[in-house]
Amino acid sequence: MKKLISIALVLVLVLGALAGCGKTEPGTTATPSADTGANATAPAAGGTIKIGLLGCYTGEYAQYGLAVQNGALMYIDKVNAAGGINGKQIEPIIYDDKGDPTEAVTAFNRMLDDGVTALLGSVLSGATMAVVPEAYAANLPMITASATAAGVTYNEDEDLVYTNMFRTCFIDPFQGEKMAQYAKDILGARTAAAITETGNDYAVGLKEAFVAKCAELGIEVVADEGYSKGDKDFKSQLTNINAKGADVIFCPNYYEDDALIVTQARQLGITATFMGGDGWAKVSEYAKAEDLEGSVYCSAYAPGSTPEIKQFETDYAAKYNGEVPGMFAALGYDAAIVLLDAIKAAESKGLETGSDEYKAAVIDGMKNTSSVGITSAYSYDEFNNPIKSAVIIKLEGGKEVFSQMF
Amino acid sequence: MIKQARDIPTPVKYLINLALFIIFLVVVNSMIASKTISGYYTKVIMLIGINIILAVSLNLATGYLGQLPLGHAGFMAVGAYSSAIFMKAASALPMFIALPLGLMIGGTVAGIFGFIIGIPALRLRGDYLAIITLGFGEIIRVILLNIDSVLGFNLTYGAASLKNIPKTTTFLGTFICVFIVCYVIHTMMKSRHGRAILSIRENEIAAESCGIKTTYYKTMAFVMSAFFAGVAGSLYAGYLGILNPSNFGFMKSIEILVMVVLGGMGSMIGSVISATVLTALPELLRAFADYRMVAYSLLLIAVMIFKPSGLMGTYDFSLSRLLGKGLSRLPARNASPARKGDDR
Amino acid sequence: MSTVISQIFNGLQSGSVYALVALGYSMVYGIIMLLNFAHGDIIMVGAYVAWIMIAKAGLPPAVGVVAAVVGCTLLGITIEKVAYAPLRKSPRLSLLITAIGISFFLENLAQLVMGAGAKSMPEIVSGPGLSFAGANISFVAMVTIVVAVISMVLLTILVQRTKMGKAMRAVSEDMDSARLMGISVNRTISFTFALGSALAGIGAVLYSCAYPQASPTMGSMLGLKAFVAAVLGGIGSIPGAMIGGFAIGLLEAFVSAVGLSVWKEGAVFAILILVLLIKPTGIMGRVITEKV
Amino acid sequence: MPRRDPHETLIPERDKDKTPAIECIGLGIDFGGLTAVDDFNFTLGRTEIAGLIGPNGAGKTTVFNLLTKVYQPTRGRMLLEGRDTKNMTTAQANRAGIARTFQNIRLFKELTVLDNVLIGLHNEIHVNLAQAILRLPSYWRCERVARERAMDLLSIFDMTGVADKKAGSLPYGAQRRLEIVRALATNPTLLLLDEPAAGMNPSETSELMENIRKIRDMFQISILLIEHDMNLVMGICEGIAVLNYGRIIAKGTPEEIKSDPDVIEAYLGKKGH
Repeated sequence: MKKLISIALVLVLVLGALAGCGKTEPGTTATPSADTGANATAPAAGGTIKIGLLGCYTGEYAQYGLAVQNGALMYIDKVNAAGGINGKQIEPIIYDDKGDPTEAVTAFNRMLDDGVTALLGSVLSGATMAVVPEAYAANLPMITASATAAGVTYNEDEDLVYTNMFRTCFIDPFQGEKMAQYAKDILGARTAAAITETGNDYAVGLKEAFVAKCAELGIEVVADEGYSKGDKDFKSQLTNINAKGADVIFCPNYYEDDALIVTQARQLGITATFMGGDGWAKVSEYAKAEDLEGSVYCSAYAPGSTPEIKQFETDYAAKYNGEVPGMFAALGYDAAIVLLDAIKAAESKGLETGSDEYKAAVIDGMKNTSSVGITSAYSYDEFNNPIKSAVIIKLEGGKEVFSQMF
Repeated sequence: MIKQARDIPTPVKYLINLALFIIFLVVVNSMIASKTISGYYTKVIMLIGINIILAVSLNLATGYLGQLPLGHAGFMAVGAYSSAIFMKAASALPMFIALPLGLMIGGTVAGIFGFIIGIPALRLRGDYLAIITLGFGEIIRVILLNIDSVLGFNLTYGAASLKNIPKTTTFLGTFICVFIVCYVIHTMMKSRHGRAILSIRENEIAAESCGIKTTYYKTMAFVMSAFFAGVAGSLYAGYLGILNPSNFGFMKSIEILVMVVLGGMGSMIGSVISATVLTALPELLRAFADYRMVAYSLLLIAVMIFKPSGLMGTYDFSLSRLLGKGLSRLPARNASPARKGDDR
Repeated sequence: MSTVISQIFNGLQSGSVYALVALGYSMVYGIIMLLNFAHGDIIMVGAYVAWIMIAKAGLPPAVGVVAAVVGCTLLGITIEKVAYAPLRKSPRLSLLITAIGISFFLENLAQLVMGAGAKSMPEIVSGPGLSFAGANISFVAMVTIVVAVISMVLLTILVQRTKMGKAMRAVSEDMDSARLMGISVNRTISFTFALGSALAGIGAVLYSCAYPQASPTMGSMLGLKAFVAAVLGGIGSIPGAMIGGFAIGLLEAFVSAVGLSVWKEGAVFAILILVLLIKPTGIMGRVITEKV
Repeated sequence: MPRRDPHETLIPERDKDKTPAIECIGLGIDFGGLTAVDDFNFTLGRTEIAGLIGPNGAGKTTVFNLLTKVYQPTRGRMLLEGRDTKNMTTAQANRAGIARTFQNIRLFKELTVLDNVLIGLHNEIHVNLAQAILRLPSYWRCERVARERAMDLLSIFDMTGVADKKAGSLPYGAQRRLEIVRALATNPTLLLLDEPAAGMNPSETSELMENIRKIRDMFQISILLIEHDMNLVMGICEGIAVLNYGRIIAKGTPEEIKSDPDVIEAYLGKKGH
């Protein structure tokens, strides 16, 4: 009897597996999740250009992944609605990697099987860095909207630039250095402290660049505190910082933690100015206005600062149930612009879609891009990192307000 | 007489198993080489192999020894990092030396950690052992994250990930390891050493009173389990090319445990099947990714309530027995009783 | 000096939450020898309940607080009835894995239903902070410590003085004998879960006051640390859980205070290992020997 | 209390010239202030069958646990064939020649009957890990010999037919017999049986009595048994020690014990109350 049950259970599992298999036969691409709102676009007579969208669309970091996806799909849909590129529709092939490098690699290989021409992704640096070497080997054009680690485009061990890899976001060191410079030039800080999540490569990357730049600028870093993922109590670290008395506190983590840190710091009577990186976006929803007042962070996106951005915000809200786009959505949109512009260039050369020369042409197109995104105009340096200036956002009256370009 | 007929050393059986395995390797490998099996499927198959080693090695400690270590991912991490650091440094060595050496280093370092952790941990029983291994697993992760700041030079690169590890793991390498690990565990379990390990699971006091050095065998099984987890970690490092401590947390340990439990604690074939299914299933069910983890946990609870022994129980599968039934009249291996009727 | 006092209060505040959560672990372990891995996630559910009531439905904070405690209690009883009760005669390993499964399930369900990002919790209590020997102690910190201590005192009275408390102690001493003495074992176990989960509910509210966010994974690290606290104090012992909770809170504060905040988590687990090796039964735990 | 000469009792004439199988001198153990066994002086000769009786809670099983080193004695010494067993573990005591069965049966329930016996033969099989994994001829040879020996041992109790059954699936009496076989497989010089007849019917019990004698004669070992079935105890034991409140209150032949007033009091309670 028991044996029968177990056999039945095994059968169910296997059948489930087979059923899943049938659903994802090559040729039928994964359907975008319902909330992305990417309405299936009718394939035009001219065929399609397949673009992979890879990122953490479920799991702990899904909010970032989905924002990038929404932004990118918005532009892709716009291009498709306008007749596609060279009469060809763009077909997004969307796979989730949950932010896990292992899943990213398998999903990426699945995309290769599906015959993608280019890849927009992944979202987190770890997952992206796992995919890049394989994409480089296949010379597949790749652009990320949010993977900020320096190692994404550059292999320091072999002094090798991944020539196929581009991004629309800043790199970690850039933001850290910018904020150190800002602390010196604008805030006139003489001492600084830092508090970072030690397990988070993004936070650590920003912090290290900040600390190094501070040393260069003559700002004394009096405290360098860390915490672990999942920590909610930072008062012990903040008490230390308070005892050392820093002018500015660099806090380059994700906004949920940053909000708690600022709130607890104010409870302890710390009055220093808080500074952060682009992970701060949306922080105003998580902490009280008076606690945040005067804090600054650098970002690639200043909400409502230009007519283009205002248009983007309106369109985005119309498409996604009134949601307000953040930096990730904007950069996703920009990444799609840069990538599709390069594809346009390749198409105009009359190359066969998806061929190796075609992909090389797309990469070439991105390298020499002159695309103008909503956050900035793009051009790339020798490491394929975008040359653009940072936006400084200031917290004023509980609002995240564009302060200046820096 | 029946017994003897069954237990005659039959090198033939081993040769058949080996031949079948080699055929499997050659066929799949040539399919991969000819792109009949695409890069994607190759990756999934390699992951399945790595997960099989992880599940089978944990099964040694959980299913056979009857302990519940919750820090298996820690051993995997130690193996992965040590082998990755070696492989990066040893790029000058020819591959046929560097690769096996890297695997051995990964396994050995993990085994040493298993020994260091096992000696104190195995003094405790049941829940306490689970807790202490959980603690050790987390400490390993914290150390990997922060060791560079203590040492003052870059070893693990902490949160920034250990990158650009030579991607040496191939289908062939993975499955040769799978075969060796399964073979070693299988043959050990069918010897006095294996029986001693099982007796500890069944009743430690009785085992002790049968003259079995329980501490010795517990440590041995634990170290072996850690060693193979380290080998799996090494393969994983060479598979992915990038390592981050956060990928080896408590959750990873639980993931491996789920494979073992669903397969049936104490059943190697159960571990192999569930590692295969649980690796392939999420890939196949990409469309339902949202519900995947919820379904996972419900499955785990349901199995525990309705079939606590796992899908395969403690049933162990023997290829040659299957062969014996189907193809030839070879006597079955000793895993299950031979009935009188079979003994013609 | 003021820094030292601040750090002590920091430790006491987080320690009192750990202690409340550790009590739940300890009581459940005492009665059915189960490491209820899902306990931390009950807190997470409690926090979401409070968030839905206060932020979504716009009800007054007091309603949210009550709802969180009641919600946690009901959830605890349900989990016991659905998942643990059928396994009472099974090996402990099965029970433990089921608990892990429940924990997994609650976390993933929350992620699915509520989304991965954190929800911002509106203020539940507010008041003036206290300045003490140059150290700032926030109102929330004081409330947290006071409420936690009161809860623990009430719990101790409940367990020591009431009939149900006696039944709990009897069942944890010897389930079969207790049954023979006419104690309803099932009811007692349910009551224990209800009590432990209610404490988790209080813990959830205090946690939400101090750290005003609800996220799907908030319970896992909290649970793990509270669990370490329970083991440190002696799992199964109520005063032990309190001592352990405060000890872990203070340990974390002092590890950070000496500038080793990076190693805080490592220190907690190192303490766990040391305790298990030196005195596996913890500070207040009883020795349970196997009868041969 | 004057120390008695441990040699004076319970050692048959025929064994006087040999080292006793076991010799306990003032053995005692406390559990957290509670004295469970005290001043346990006991000597058992070679090939002797002796009984340890006493009311429930008298400390009989504790004595077994002391003899098998499950507990380390708080005081006193214990000599096994003249060797001091100080600091020995249970496993070492077993290898030194003590095997036992358990009051609450402790078989390896999920394993086959044959495997249970093979585990008893653990230290009789001389195969190292490498030989086992590489499946060298020595492995096959040793395994074959061990299996043959296990079947021989099972045949004592006529259990060869159930060799492939799970131990846990056997009826109660058969489980008790299997425990004895497993203990014998460890090649002991002293066999401790903890209530071997518990739960057996009279015919099974008398069969067991026969078998205990048979075992002693076949293996030339000493046997010490705890038993409540007085027919069995009086029927096969050559010497009996009576334990009450952790102390030996009487020692002697079955006849002497039957008429000992202390023993009668311990079993029936003090008269005149």
